[in-house]
Order: sequence, then C-alpha cells, then structure tokens
Amino acid sequence: MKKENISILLTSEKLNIQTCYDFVQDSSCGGIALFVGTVRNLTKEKEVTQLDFSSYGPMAEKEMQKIAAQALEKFDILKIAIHHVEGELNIGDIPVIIAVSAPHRKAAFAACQFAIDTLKETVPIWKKEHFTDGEVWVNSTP
Amino acid sequence: MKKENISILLTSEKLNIQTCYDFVQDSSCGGIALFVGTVRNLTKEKEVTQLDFSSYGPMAEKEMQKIAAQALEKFDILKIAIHHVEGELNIGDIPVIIAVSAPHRKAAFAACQFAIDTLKETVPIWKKEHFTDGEVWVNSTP
Amino acid sequence: MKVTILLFGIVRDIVQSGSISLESDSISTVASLKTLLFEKYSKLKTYSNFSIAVNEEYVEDSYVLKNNDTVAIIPPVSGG
Amino acid sequence: MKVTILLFGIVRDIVQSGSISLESDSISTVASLKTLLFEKYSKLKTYSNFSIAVNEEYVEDSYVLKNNDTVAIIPPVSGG
Repeated sequence: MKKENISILLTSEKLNIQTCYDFVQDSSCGGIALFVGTVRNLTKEKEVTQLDFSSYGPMAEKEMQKIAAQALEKFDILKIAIHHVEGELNIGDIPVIIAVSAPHRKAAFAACQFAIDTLKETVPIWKKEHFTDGEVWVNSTP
Repeated sequence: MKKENISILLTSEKLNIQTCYDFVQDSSCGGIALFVGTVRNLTKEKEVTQLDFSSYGPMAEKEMQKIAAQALEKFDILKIAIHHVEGELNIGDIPVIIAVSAPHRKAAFAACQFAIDTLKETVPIWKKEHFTDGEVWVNSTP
Repeated sequence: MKVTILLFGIVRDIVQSGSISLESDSISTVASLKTLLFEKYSKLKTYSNFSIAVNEEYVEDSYVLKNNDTVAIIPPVSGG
Repeated sequence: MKVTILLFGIVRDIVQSGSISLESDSISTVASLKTLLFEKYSKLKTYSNFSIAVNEEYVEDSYVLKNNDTVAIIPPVSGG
C-alpha cells in the first residue's frame, strides 16, 4: 500500500468530480468507479432546506485514510480518492465523492461500495438537517 | 419508465463525465454511481498503442436504450446515462461512461454494474487493439 | 428472396467487405441463410461463432426471413 | 488525572459546549470516565448511544486513560 495512491480531503470548499477522477486515472487501469453523494430534498417526507456537516476534523481525516488503506489491501485496485465536505450545503450539493481505479471494473465497484459504506459507519462527521419547521441530527434519535 | 430519464449517446466526440453527471443529477436522489471505462496500456502483457471502436450504430443505440430501460425497471433508480465512443482512442481515453442516480446508493451501484456488464455482452460495438507488432479484434479468437 | 447482409469486426475483415447482397430461393430461416453463406464464403467457417440480427434486433436461427430484410452478422462484441 | 473531552453533534447540543475539562482521581478506564460524565452531566443519560475516541482513535470501555488524554464523545456518525 503506497500513500501516493491515496487522496484524502476534508474541506469547506466545493468538491470536484474531475479532480477525483484525475487523481485515480492511470494508464494501467481499465475502469474507474465513482460514487457521488448528493443532498436530497426529502427525508421521510419532510422537506430539507439545508444541511450542515460538522466533523472531528483530525480524526475524520485519519479514519478516511484508514478506509483508503483497507480498500487498497482488500481489493485489487490502483488508486482511491475520498473527498468530503464540511459546513453548509444546499439541495443538490455534493457532500462526498469516492473514486477508485482498478485494472478490472469488478474490484473498482467493490472497493467504491466498501469505502462509502465504511465511511458512513466510522468517519466522525455529523449531518444536521434543517427543515422548514426545525432541525435534526441525522441518525441521532435518542 | 420514462424516456426523459434516459440519455443514450454513441459518438466520435470525446465523452464528458460532467455531462453524464448533470443529466442524472436530481434533487430527489441521494447518490450517483458512475463507471468510466479507460483504455489500458496492457492486455495480456502486450503494449496497446491504439484502439479502434467500430459499431453497428443504429442497433448499438437501440441495445443501449434497452439496457437503460431494463435498469429503470429492475432497480429503484431515477435516471441513467450510457455514453459510448466510436472511432480511434489512445491510452487513457474514455470509451464508455455510465451514470446512474437513485434515492439510495445501493440501487445506483447495482444498476451501474448491470448496465456495464450487459453493455459488454449485447451492444454491437467492436474493439480492435493495435500493438507494436500487429492488431487484434478483442474477444474474437477464431 | 433477397436480403442485405451487414458484416462487422473480424467477420468484415475475413470477408473483406462491409455489406453483401444475397438473392436465392433457398433462403427461408436464418439457419438456411447461414448454410448459404458458408457455401459462398467458405472463409466464414473459420469463424462461425457469431450472432445474427435482423432489422437491428437479435434473432434465433429459427427466425423466418422476409424479402428485403437487413441481416447483420454480429461477432462477439467488445465494447465498453 | 485530567482529561479534555470533546463533544460533537447531538451531544454538543445536549451539553451546550464543544469541550469540557475533567479532573478527578476516580478516572481510570473509559468506563469510569463515562460514569463520572453521567453524574456531572445528567442530560447525557438521555443520549448514551455514543462511542469514545481517545487521541483520535476509537477505543473500548476497558481502555485505560492517561493524564492529559483527549477524549472525544462520538454520537452515531452521519457523514456521506
């Protein structure tokens, strides 16, 4: 596992799909799988007006790095980028992009799914949804 | 299944990831899965110098349309784009892009994999690989 | 009956033509057309692993052809 | 022993602070710290479904704390 095959980003800037693609693209790979999260306007029939992502920054970056390293170990892939936003987002904005390149597409898809599934379980980032009538921390019904 | 949720393109122009993303993106979707094929420089240890894609154009477009329609029926997805190139490509160029949006990511991934797997089985497009010492129609060992 | 036959990929290279026209009373099903083709273009026997499409749809060997159908010989595809 | 405790998400809202400092001789493991926290911040009992990280790594309740450790209370994450 080589560190130069991993791109981790936690930023308050807009995420860029082409940046992730360009990082993982390589002449030895036959396929690139990408996952792009987008802010939905409906969660359980309530209209989301805005989202806030807050994070435990240093730990979030470490956990994203771990996921990338695990993906490179578990799957026959070449490079992986995991980029996540913090701060305020609106409907249609992109909270997360994951890009994976591999010699063969099956490994690229598997690693991309593994990365987003694991990110949603382990990376200390929290999403607060704002509705017209209030707000809620997602996943946090006490 | 609505036709306006399908974008099919067979072109000799360069493919564009953002175009596919923009087509499928929708405020009701939470995730977009993309697959981007890229031309590899190695097939069974031989260096590929160039690729030619030729197609049975009208039928290829029909088959791509069928795959998109099947994906919309089989999976809980919103929109799908299937774009493919014909003509000459070089190492690193993009022969195919598939983009799928869905309320939930699992369906987006499944539909994207279904589409590329099926495309590689049914769509009448043929790839000729040029090596330094000859050329070969891929998949066509007589 | 007369049919137009489109050739692609390796089959086009073998026959050295992109399109041929066949007129014969012995054409009825796709299977009968194949027999005729192998007689006229014996090189095709070296590469018989192809599918057939009629008017841009895949068909089986039992498919019954009509006059002026456009038949396509589809060697194993390799797009993507 | 003294530890700094970082709060995030819903827990930060409950305690109405992003960071608290705790000094006590009864702190040893993460479990003992939790007991102390629930005593001092009884509102936390309404939301006890959180994980603990020490110095930016997830740990179990049996983890033994050291002086000046940075402890983070991690409610269920919801990134992505």
